[in-house]
Amino acid sequence: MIEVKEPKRIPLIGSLQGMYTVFKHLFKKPITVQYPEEKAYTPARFKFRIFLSMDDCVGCTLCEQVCPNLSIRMIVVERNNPHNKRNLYPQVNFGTCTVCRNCEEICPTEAIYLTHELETARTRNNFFYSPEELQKTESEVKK
Amino acid sequence: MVEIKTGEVGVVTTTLDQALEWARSNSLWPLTFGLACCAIEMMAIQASDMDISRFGSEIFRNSPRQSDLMIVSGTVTKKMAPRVRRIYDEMPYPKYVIAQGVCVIQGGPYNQGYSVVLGVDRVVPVDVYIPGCPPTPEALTNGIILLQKKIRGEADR
Amino acid sequence: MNILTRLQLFFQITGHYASYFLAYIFETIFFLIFVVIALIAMIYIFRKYMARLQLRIGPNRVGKFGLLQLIADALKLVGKESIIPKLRDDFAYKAAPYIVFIGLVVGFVLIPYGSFYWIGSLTITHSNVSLILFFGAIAMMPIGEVLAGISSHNKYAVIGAFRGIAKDVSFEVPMMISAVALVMMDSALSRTPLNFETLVSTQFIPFGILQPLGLFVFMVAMIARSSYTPFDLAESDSEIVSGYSTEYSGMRFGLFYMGMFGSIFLGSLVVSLLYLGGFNGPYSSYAGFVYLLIKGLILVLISFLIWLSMPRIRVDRFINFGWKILLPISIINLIWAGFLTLGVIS
Amino acid sequence: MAEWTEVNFGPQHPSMHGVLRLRVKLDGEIVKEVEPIIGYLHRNAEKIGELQFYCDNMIYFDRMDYVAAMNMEVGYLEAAEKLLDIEVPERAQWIRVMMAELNRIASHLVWLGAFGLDLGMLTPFFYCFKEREKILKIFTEVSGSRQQLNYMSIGGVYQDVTDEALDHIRTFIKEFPKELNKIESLFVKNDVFISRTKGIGVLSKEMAIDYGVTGPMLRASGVEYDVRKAQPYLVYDKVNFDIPVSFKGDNLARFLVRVEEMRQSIKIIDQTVQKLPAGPYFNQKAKKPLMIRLRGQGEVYARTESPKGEFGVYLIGDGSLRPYRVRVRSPTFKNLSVLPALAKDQMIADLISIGGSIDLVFGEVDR
Amino acid sequence: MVDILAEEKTKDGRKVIRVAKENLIELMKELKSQGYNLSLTTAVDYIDRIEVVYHVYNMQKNEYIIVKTETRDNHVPSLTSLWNAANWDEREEYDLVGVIFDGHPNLKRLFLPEGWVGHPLRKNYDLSKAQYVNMDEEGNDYVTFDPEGGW
Repeated sequence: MIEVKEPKRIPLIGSLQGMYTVFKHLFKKPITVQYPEEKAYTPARFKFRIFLSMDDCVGCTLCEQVCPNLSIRMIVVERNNPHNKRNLYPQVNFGTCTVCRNCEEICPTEAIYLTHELETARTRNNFFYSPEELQKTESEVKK
Repeated sequence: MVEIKTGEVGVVTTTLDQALEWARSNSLWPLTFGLACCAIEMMAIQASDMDISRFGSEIFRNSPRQSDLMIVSGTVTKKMAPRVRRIYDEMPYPKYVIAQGVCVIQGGPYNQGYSVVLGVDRVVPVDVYIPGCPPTPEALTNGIILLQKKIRGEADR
Repeated sequence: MNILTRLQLFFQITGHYASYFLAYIFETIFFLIFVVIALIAMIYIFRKYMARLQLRIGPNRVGKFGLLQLIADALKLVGKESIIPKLRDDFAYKAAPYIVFIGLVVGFVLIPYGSFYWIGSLTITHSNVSLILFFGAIAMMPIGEVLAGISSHNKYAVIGAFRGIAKDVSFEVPMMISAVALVMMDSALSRTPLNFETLVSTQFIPFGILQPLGLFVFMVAMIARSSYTPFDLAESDSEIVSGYSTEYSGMRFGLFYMGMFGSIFLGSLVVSLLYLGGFNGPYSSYAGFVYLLIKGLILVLISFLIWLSMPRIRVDRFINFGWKILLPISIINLIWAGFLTLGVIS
Repeated sequence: MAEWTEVNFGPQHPSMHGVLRLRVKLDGEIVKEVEPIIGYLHRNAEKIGELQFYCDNMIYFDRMDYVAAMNMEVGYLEAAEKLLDIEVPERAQWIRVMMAELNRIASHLVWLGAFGLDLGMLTPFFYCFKEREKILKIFTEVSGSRQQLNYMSIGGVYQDVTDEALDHIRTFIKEFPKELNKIESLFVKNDVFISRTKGIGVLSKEMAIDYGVTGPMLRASGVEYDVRKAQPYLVYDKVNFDIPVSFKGDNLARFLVRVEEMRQSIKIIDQTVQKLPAGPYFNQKAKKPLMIRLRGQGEVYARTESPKGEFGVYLIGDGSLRPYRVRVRSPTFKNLSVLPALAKDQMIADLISIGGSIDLVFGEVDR
Repeated sequence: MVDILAEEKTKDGRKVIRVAKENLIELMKELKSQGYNLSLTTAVDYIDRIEVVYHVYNMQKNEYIIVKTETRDNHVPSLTSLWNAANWDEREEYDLVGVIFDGHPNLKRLFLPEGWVGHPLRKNYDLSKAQYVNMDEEGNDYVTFDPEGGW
């Protein structure tokens, strides 16, 4: 146990010291990263949007089960995939996805994964990504 | 004669409109209106790393009367929704709303519950939706840039 | 030779009366442009300076270095809907922002600006009692704030107005006493001690050095007048939303906003005039205005620094501070000024 | 009294830290009566918790105290792992302690900045967020998200800590104390700040215990009680740290206790970085598809020390895949209930500074 | 000495005291005199009965025990006379589970608006029936089942 005590200070001079401390920052370089032009360092593990590799998906529905907020629904897409006999692929509603990465964690074939694409803002409230769209990057989807 | 006159006036008004759109898009003063988790990220775009004042949104006004942009930052519960509506009504035109985070877009992780509004667009009209839980400051800034484009008529309305 | 006579000479071909008429109009226009540019520059400097102190960049997207940011803000405020509350006191509500702004402009009119290059004196008003007129003019501003608070039918605004009254009452008296000390010293040196210009030009040693206590009191009073932290009791962002201006929107709010920054600039100019020698300096007949501007700007930067690094004082403590600390200090300063004056006379 | 004016502070109010609404009766500037009205962020996490798998409940705990997600995860997992009989490997425990303490610093930094804003200090907020941003960088490096992390999972942690992240933590704990001293000096050397906090909102020891106040607020009132010491969980018994205590009980004491806690957290992180053992970071019993097949039986109550105070999770399992009842003891909920008693007969400005010193986070109060 | 129905241990080794609700206040008084403080009040709905669980702790002895009582008519005596900490907790449990704490000074809903139908943490609460909230001019909430009438 340590008892915290009020530090010593000299009236008025203390305030001036604080002002001087603030003033010193005038000569420091701003740490702002000018976002749209220059991107800040993003660690490799940073995750934001769900992607899907349809060739690897086996349609096991584990991601649908584990998703806490019912963002993932399995839909039928007619596609020639020998691993996926039932033709079930996840459709993601990114409007409810909390980026919890449980789907990536549980996926047995690592078909569903997340990347650090974050410019997903839209002017309409429609964030359903069909399995085909989940394979594309954001700029391709917007077209 | 009359037609020519209106034509000239029309030119003047369009340039005036453009000037106003330019001014509005570059001086979006957000309302200090934090609701939940996303409010902390909203504070983070104010902070030094992602300095929103570069885009002219420096001044977070406390009074809804003086602000242009309401960033709905966090879950809107049913008890809060009438208040959100009232705050929106208190803001003067032109006003813009950004829905930040998935709770605000479609109820997010709480969409199975009993006390969360499933999307703030049922309460107030929303201009830009930013998914993510919470969206990073980059994503939020991207949304604000999108809103600026929308005001200037560059993005689809 | 001052700016009015220069203009009158320029317009002389139109005849005597017409030339004076035109000269007055153009002087007014020039002056208003100066005030508006000064206010915009103030806000721009504040934003950039604040950003740099907080390790940010500040506005830089609109125009080069964000120079057009303030234009955009002003244009937006003009184009914005002005909501007027239903249960307002109509005349007071509408008049209040203009009272604040007019008080500010009249304050700017009354102070001397010194001379600049070949134009000569830039001073607009020459009055033997300009000091008294000036204090009268800036005393208008709090009236506007109080009217705004009371008339807008909002509880926060009323609390803000009450706080504003309490604040004003407690610092006006020490401010006036320290001004009296200045006049007292000046009365030994000149025959028109109530004139700003003589008050400044007789400062062979800046009064701030002779009366450091007076400088302190006056500076605190000027901070309190322009109501920023630590003395922004009437606005108190985090306590009573926006204080007296809570219900104002659009350009009416813009006037309050500009009034606040304008009074910071005005206060800094007045402090530098009264206590730091104003436009005095080498070659002051050519560069007096520049000296005044530089001194004023340094004081403005110090004011902003205080704003950014101090918390808000509590209202009862401020009243205590005003009556129990500032008032005795200003009276001591008055006595000290009396001794100095006696020394000068003898 | 008819003469008292009734004023509503909030739910949208600059210094209500979210959505607190205070119905205040004022006599001029004096606050005569305060009635907090909460529930504007009631997100029914306890009800949804009954509908979710044990592993999925994590994201709702992340969003309870949203500025200290790691501490919430630790609190939930303490209960869930006991209920599900899952052992946690040694390395995972050390990583959890490290992350929880980092998040404690981040949480206190947010509070420090917001407290400054409440009192009208604009600049310290930016310095606090600058430091917090560094911590969030570390979190992004280890977990992949900034704020709502979902980093820990039943039976360990989701991903191992990389050497790069450890390097960043080392540089952070080397540089942070200096920055903290600077930020602290901005506050405590300022006369106006002292006048706003010293002797304001004095919470006596008896009252604190009576209202169930915990955490830094309790320690500022002179009770040396910290769950990390009293009932060590994870590896808190293997690290060396002190509990800061003050006997004043006012706003300044709460401020100083929190600042000192940050220093102690740095001390703990330093030890965890040094002592971090090698080994598995995950219990294979709860890995991959098995994570949604965990069944719990019985009842468990686990207490942890979150930045706000004692965070308790009470889980009842009925043998199915989902918990039967989830109940959270949130510290801020209890700390807030003392506000009416503290703010009575104070001034409006003091009401704001007391409210700021409580450290309110509404995700946790309303859940 | 108070009549105790049973004493058991939970999974994590805490002592549980079961007591009839008539003897609850008496037992709590005794515990308070021994230096125990209330930490948490929980109500658990078991469809046929409601169990109210009190977590009490002692700082000096560093001891944590659980007191359980059960009720079939939703009525339990309030502990607000003993600890202020019980005040908001009991309001919350009244709000969400619907236990009526007799003797509570201000038993109103805490989280949900006044007029909300049902208690959501009951097991038979119907989540599919959405309720909507709106606000009148004075700022008071009212609840409707009409989706048009509120949000």
